[in-house]
Amino acid sequence: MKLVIAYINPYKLDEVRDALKEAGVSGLTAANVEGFGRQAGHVETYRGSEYEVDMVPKVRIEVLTDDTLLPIIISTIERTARTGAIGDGKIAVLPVEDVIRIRTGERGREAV
Amino acid sequence: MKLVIAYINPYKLDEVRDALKEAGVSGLTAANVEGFGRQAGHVETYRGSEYEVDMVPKVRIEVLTDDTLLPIIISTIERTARTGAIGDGKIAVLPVEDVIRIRTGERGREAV
Amino acid sequence: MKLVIAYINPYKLDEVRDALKEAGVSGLTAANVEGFGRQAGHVETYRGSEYEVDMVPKVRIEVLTDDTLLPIIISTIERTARTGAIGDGKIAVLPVEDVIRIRTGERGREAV
Amino acid sequence: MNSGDTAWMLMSSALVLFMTPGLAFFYGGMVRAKNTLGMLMKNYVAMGLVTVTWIVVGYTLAFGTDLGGGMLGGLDYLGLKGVAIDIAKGEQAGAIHGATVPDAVIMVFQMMFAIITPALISGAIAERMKFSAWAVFIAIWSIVVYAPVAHWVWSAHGFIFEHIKAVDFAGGTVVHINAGAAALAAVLIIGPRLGFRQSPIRPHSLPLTLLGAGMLWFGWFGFNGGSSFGANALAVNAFIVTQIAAGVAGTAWLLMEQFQHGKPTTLGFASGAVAGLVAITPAAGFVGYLAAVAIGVAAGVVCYLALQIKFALNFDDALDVVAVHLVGGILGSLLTGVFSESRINPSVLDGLFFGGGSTQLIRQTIAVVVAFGFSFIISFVLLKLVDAVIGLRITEAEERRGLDISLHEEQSYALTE
Amino acid sequence: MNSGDTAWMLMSSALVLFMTPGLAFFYGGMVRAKNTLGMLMKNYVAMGLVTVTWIVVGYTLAFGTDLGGGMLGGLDYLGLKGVAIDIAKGEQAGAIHGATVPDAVIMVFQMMFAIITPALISGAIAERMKFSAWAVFIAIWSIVVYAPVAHWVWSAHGFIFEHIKAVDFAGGTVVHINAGAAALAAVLIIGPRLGFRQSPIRPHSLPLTLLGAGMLWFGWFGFNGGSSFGANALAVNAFIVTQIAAGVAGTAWLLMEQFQHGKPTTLGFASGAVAGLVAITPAAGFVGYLAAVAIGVAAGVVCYLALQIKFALNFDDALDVVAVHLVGGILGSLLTGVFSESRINPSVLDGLFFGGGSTQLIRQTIAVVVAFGFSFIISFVLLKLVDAVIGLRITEAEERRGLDISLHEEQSYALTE
Amino acid sequence: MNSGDTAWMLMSSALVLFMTPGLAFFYGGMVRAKNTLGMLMKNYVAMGLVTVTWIVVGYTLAFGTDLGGGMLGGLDYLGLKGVAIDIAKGEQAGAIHGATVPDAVIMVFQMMFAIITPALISGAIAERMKFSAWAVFIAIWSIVVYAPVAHWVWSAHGFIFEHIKAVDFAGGTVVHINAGAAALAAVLIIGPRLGFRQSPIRPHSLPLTLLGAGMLWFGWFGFNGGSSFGANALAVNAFIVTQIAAGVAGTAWLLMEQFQHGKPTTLGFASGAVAGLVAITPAAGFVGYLAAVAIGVAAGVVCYLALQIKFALNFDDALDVVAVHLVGGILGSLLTGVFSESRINPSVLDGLFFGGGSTQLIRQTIAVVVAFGFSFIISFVLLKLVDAVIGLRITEAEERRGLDISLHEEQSYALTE
Ligand SMILES: Nc1ncnc2c1ncn2[C@@H]1O[C@H](COP(=O)(O)OP(=O)(O)O)[C@@H](O)[C@H]1O
Ligand SMILES: Nc1ncnc2c1ncn2[C@@H]1O[C@H](COP(=O)(O)OP(=O)(O)O)[C@@H](O)[C@H]1O
Ligand SMILES: Nc1ncnc2c1ncn2[C@@H]1O[C@H](COP(=O)(O)OP(=O)(O)O)[C@@H](O)[C@H]1O
Repeated sequence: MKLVIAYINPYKLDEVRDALKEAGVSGLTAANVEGFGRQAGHVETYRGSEYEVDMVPKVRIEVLTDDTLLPIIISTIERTARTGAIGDGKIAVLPVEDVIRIRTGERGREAV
Repeated sequence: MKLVIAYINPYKLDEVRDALKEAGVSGLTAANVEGFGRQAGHVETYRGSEYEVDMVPKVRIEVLTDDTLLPIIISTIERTARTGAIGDGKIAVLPVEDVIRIRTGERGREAV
Repeated sequence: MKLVIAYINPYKLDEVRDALKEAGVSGLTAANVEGFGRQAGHVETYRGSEYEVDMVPKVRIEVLTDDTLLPIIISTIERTARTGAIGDGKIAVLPVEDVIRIRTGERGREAV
Repeated sequence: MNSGDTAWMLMSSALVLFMTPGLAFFYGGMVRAKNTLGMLMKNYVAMGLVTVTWIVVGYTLAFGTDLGGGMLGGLDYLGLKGVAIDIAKGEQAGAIHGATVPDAVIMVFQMMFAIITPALISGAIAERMKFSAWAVFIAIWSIVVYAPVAHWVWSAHGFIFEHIKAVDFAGGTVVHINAGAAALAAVLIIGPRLGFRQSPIRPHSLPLTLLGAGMLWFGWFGFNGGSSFGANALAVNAFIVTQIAAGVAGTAWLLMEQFQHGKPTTLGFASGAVAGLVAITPAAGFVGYLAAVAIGVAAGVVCYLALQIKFALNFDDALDVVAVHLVGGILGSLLTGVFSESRINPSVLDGLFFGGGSTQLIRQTIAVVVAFGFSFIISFVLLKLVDAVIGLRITEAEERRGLDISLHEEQSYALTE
Repeated sequence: MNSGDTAWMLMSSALVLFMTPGLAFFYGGMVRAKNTLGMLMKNYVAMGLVTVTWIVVGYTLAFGTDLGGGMLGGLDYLGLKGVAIDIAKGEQAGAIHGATVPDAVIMVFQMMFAIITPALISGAIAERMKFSAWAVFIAIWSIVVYAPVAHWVWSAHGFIFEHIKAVDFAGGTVVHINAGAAALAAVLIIGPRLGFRQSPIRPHSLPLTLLGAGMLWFGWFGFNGGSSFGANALAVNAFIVTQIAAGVAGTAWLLMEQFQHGKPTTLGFASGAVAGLVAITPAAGFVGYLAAVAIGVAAGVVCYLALQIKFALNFDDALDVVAVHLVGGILGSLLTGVFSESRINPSVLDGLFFGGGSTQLIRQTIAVVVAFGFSFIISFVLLKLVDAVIGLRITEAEERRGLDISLHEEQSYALTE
Repeated sequence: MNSGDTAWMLMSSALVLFMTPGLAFFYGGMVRAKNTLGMLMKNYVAMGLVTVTWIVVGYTLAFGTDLGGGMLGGLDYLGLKGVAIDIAKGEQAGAIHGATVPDAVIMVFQMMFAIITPALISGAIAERMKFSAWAVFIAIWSIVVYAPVAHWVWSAHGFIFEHIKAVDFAGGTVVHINAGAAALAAVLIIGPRLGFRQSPIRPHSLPLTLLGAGMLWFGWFGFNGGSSFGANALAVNAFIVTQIAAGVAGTAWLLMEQFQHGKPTTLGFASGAVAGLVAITPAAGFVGYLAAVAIGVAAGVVCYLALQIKFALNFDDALDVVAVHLVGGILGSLLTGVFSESRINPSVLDGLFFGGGSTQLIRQTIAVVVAFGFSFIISFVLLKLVDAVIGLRITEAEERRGLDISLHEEQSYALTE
C-alpha cells in the first residue's frame, strides 16, 4: 500500500476531490499548509514597514491507497490540479506497511 | 522505526493522547485536518443558497515510535478512538529510516 | 528520495527556512500543529476553572529531497532549530518512492 | 413634553437595544466555536420575538391600567392602542409616573428591557438547547413571567411598588432576579452539556466577549440612566454610580483572582464589571457614590464566590447566569435597602446604613423572594411544558457537531479561503 | 435653537456615522477571508472621500437655494460658505425646513447619509472591484447622483418634494433605491465573480456580520429618528416604528426560511432585520405602529423572495444589495402611500388603507420610478466611463489571491503567531 | 440646569467611555494573536483603576479649588465629597466654567478622559510589559501626571489656562501630548520587543483594528462635542470639524501610502483618521471648517512621516503612540494657534492665519513644551521606580509564549472546537 501526498492550490481542492472520488478513491484527508518553492510570495505593508511573505497558502492532500489504484490517483491529481503556472505543486508516493480501519479493525486493503 | 498516522474524531483527541501516554508513548504531534470518506458531510444554507460540505473536521495524529511499541500504539488508538459509528477514522503505519532529536542530536530509538 | 519531517518551534520557522534555502533546498511545506512531549504545557483559567493544556504549538516542516542533500538538510535543521531547551523538536526521515511535479509531469529527482 | 428629556430617553432606548447584541457577543465569545451562531441567535431573536409580544400584549399587561390588586395591567393598550403619537391632539405624556416625555417613548424604552431580559437566560442553556423550543419559550415567558413582574414593580399600582413599597430603579428584580431564576430552572431541567466537568470547555474568542462587555457597559448608561425618564439630576446620579460600580467590581474580581490563582484574567475583569452593573441596577437612583463603591466591591467578591455554586450543586449553568445575574441581582436589591438615601431620591426611605432602620431592607427582601419564587416556579412549569411538547434539548449527535451546523446550517468561521 | 433638539440631532448624526462601520462589518463578514479588508475598505473610505465631496460641493448642490425647477441646489454653500456657526451673530437655524436646530447640524447629519449611501453599493461589487476605481466612482457619484436626488426629495423646492409631492422620511428613494439602482448597474457592468454558481462562496465570519447588523440597527434609530430634526413626537414615532419593522421583518424572514428549508439562519435574521429597516425608512414619520408591523412582514417576505432574482437573471449581486436595498426601498416607498396617516404627520395625505385614496400611492410610485431611472442611468454611464479610464475589475490572479493582499498588501488574519 | 445640555453631556460621557474599548480593539488587532488579551486588558483595566483613583483624589486634584499658583486643585472634592446630586438642595451646576449642567455630570465626563489617557500609552509598550507593573503605573500616573496637567489646562485657575492663556478644547495637551510623552519615556525604558526589526511582527486581526477605529471615531463626537459642556453651537462646531478632520486625514494618509508604496492600506486609513481626530482635538472649539481641512491634511501627512522616527532613533514604539498621539497632539495644539477664530469662540484670540499675529501660537507652543516636559520627566521617574520595585518587563520565555497565557492564563482564540 501507498500514501500519496499532494500539495496543491487551495482553490483546486474541490475539483481534485471530486475527480478522485470518481476515480474510485473512497477517502482522503486534507490540511491547510503553507508552501515555499519557486512560486513568488507577496509583500505586506503595515504602517510603511514592508514584510516579504515567502510562504504561499496551499492544501496538502493525503490518500491511502492500495497499489492498483496508484497510477490513476497520480494521473487524476496531475490532470485536475494542473494550471501550468508555477506553484501547481507536487505529488509524493510513500510506502505504507499497514492500514487499519478504527471502526471495524479491518487491516490492509480492506481498510482503505 | 515507524511513523503511525491516525485520523480520528476531534473530540477523541484528549482520550487518545492520555491513553497513549499511559501506554508509554513519550510524544506525538496533532493537527486539525478535514477528512473525506464514507461519513456524510453536512449542508449549509446562506440566504437560501445551499452548499454541500463533504469534508468533516478530523484530527490527524502522528507518532514516531520504535517497532516494539507499535502493536500497543495501534491497539490503544483503536480502542480509545472507536465509537463504532462511521467516521472513526484510520491508522496507517509507515517505515521510518531515521529519527533525530534536535536538542541533543540523539539518533534512532533514543530520539523518539 | 526521502521525505524529511521536522517538528520545530514556531518562532524558528523563518530562520530554518532561510538556512535550508541557502543550503540548496528549493521547496518545503509547513503546517501549524500541536505537539505533545516532554515540554510542559500550560494552565488556563476561566472563571476560576483551571484547564491543563498539554499541547504546545509547533510547526511541522516537510521537505522532499533526493538522497544527496539529506545530510545537509538534517544538519541545517539541527543547527538552526536548536536552542538547547526542551521542546526543540525532532526530525524524521522517511523513504519516498516517487515524486511528481504537477505543473510539468517531471518525476523523481527532477521533480523535487 | 421636554425635548431634552425626550432626547435622553430616545438615546437611552437605543442604548438598551444595543445591549442585546452586546450580550450576544459577551456570551458568544464564551462558547465553543461550533456553537457561536447558535448562541448569538438565541439573543438576536429576542429582538424580533419580544418586539412582537410586547406590542401585542406585553406592554399592556405590564403598564395597562391595573386590573385590581396590583397583579396585572388591563388590556387598554392591547396592540398599542392608545399609545400612538397623535400630533393633532398633542402628545400624550405623563401617564407613566408623570414623566415629561411622551408615553410612547417610555413604551419603547421598556420594550428594550423586555427584550434583553429573556436573552439573559440564554447563557445558562448554552450549547445544547433547541432553537425552536427557545423561541417558543421566550415568547411566552415575556408574556407570562416578564410582564407581570414588571407590572408589580414598575406600574404605579403594582403591588410590590404600591404595597410592599420595595424599590427597583432599573431592574434588579424585574430583569436580573427574574432572568436568573428562570436560568436556574432551565439548567435544572435541561441538564449538563456533554463532557461537563470531564473535558475542558473553553471560550472560543475572548475578544468577542470583551467586545460584548464593552457594548454592555456602554449601553448600561441608558439602562440605568434612562430609568429616571429624563435628563435630570437623578439620571446623572444613576449614570455616575453605574460607572463606579462597574469599575470597582471589575477591579475587585481581578483581585479575587489574583489572590486565589495568582493571575488576573480578562474574562474576570469583564465578568466583574458586568456583576457590578447588575448589582447597581436596582440601586442606581437611590444610592450615592460611596455606596456605589461598596456595592461594586460586594458584587465583585460575592459573584466571584458564587461561581462555586454550580460545582457544589453540580449543575451546568454554562455561562454563569445564576452567579452573575441572580446572585448579583439579589445582592443589589438588598443593598439598596442598606444604602438608599432619601436625600438622593425622596421616594425611598433611608437605608439601614443611613439610619433609616431595616424597613426598606425588609421590603427589598420580600420583593426579592416574591420575584424569585414566581419566576422560578412559572419558568419551571413553562419549560416542562415546552419540553413535553417540543423537547428542549438537541440530540447528542447535534450537540457534538455544534449548534451552528445542526440548528442553523451555517458555519461561524471559514478563515482559510 | 432648542438644546434638546440639538442634543438629539448631534447624537443622531453620530449614530448615522456609526452605521458605516456597521455596514462594513455586515458586508465584511459575508465575503471570503481573503477579501475582508478589501470589503471593509470600500466602506470606510466613504467616510473620507464623501466627507470631502460633501463639504466642497455636495451639500450646496443638495441643499443650496434651488436653481429653478427643483432640479439642483445653487452654489451658495460652496465649501460650506455661510454654514459656519457664528456665535457673535447668533446661531443660524431654521433655514432647512424650519428646524429648531442650527443649520450646521443638519448639514452634518445629512453628510452622514451622503457617506453611507454609496457605501451600500459596495456589497454588489464585492470581491472583484479595484480600489482606485471604487474611490473615483463614489466620489463622483456622491456629487452627480446623490446630491441631485437628495435635492429633489428633501430640499424645500426639490421637484419631487414640491411638485410630485411624494414623501420620503429618511431615505427610501434618496438612499436605498438610489444605491440599489447603482448597485444593479454596477453588477451588470462588472460581471460575476470567478466561480459564481460553480463553487461555494461562503461568508467567512458570520459573527462579524451579526455585529454589523447590531451596529446598523442601533444606528438606524438616528437615521430615522433624527430625520424629524428634533427630539419631538415625530422622532418618537419614527423610533418606535423602526424598532417594530426591524423586529418583525427579521422574524418574518426566519419563518420563510423555516418553511422553505426547515432551518432558520442567523444570516437570515440579520438580513430580514436590515430589510425591515430599509422598508420602514421612507415611512417612519408617516405611518403608525400596526402599519410598521405590516411593512415589516412585507419586507421580510418580499426581500427574501427577491433573493431569487439574481439566480433567475444570472447576475452576481454578491451581497444582495438589489434584493435588500432596491426592493426593500421600493417596497417601503410604495407602502408609505398605502399606510400614511395625516393624523401622525399632517404633511402627508392619508394613504390608500386609511381612506385617502390612491393619490399618495401614485405620487410615491412616480418618485420611485424617477429615482430609480435617474440613478440607474447616470450610474451606468459613470461606471462605464470609470471602466474605460481606470478599469473596474482586478485581474484574475488578483481575484484569486484576494483583495486584501492584491489591493492593500495586508492580511486580515494572522492567528497563529 | 438645562435638560438638553444635560442629555448631551450624559451621552457624551457614555461615548467617551466607549472609546476605551474602542482603543482596546484598535490596539488589540495590531498585536500578534498571542498578545491580544494582554493588550485588551491593559486598556480595559483603566476603566476599573482610574475610576477609583479619579473619584478618590484625581478629580479633586484636577478640578478642586486651586491651591494657589494654578498648580493643583485642593482636596475639597476628596472622595467626591460635595459633588453629589442633592435633590433637596437643588442640583449644583455652574461651578465648572459656568456650565448649565450639573457639576456631577462634568465630573463623570472628565472621568472618562482620565480613563482613556493612560490607556493610550499601552500601545507603546505592547507585547512585553507586565500587567502588575502596568496597573500600578497607570493608577499612580493618573494621579501624579494626569490630574495636575488637567488642572493647569482646564481648571479656571490653572496656570496654563489663566496665565499662559493657551487653549486646549478637548485634550491636545492634557490627553494626547501627555500620553504621548509618557509613551516615549516608557519605550526608552522598557526597550524593544524580541525580534524587533529582525522578523516580521504583523497585526493579527485588522478587522478588530478597523472596528476599534470605528468605535473611536464614533466616540470622539462625544469627546470633542461634549467639551462644550452643552448641546450648543460650539458643540455643533466641534462635532463638524471632528468629522472633517478625521475624514480628510484618513484620505491624506492613503494618498501618502499611494505615493510611497503604491498601495493604500486599511490600517493606513484607520491610522490617518485617528491622527486627524487627535490633531483636531485641541482645536475643535476654536477653528472653522476649512481650518479643519487643513488640520486634517497636516495630520495625515505629518503623522505618516513621523512613523519614521522610531526607525531613525531605533526605539520600539510598538503601535506608534508617539507618531500618532504625541506628534498629532503637538501639531493640533500649534495649529490651533494658527487657525483659531474669535468669531467662533470669543474666548480665544484670532490665530496667525486670521490676522491675530503670533500671540496665540506662542502661547500654544509654551503649553506644548510645558506639558511635554512635565509628562516626560515625571513619567520617566515613575516608570524607573516601578521598574525598580516590580520590574516592567516580562521574561523572555513569557514574551515568546505571549502575554495571554503568560500573564492571564487565557487564550484569545480557540477556533477549532
Ligand atoms: N522539496 C519540497 N518539499 C516539500 N514541499 C515542496 C517542495 N518543493 C515544493 N513544495 C511544495 O510545492 C509547492 C509548489 O512548489 P513551487 O516550487 O512553488 O512550484 P512548482 O511545483 O510548480 O514548481 C510549494 O508551495 C510547496 O508547498
Ligand atoms: N483513503 C484514505 N486516505 C486518507 N484518509 C482517509 C482515507 N479514507 C478515510 N480517510 C480519513 O478517515 C476519515 C474517516 O473515514 P470514513 O470513511 O468517513 O469512516 P470509516 O473509516 O469509519 O469508514 C476520513 O474523514 C478521512 O479523514
Ligand atoms: N514520538 C513522537 N512522535 C511524533 N512527534 C513527537 C514525538 N515526540 C515528540 N514529538 C514532537 O516534538 C515536539 C518536541 O518534543 P519534546 O519531547 O517536548 O522535546 P524534545 O524533543 O526537545 O525532547 C513535541 O511537541 C512533538 O510535536
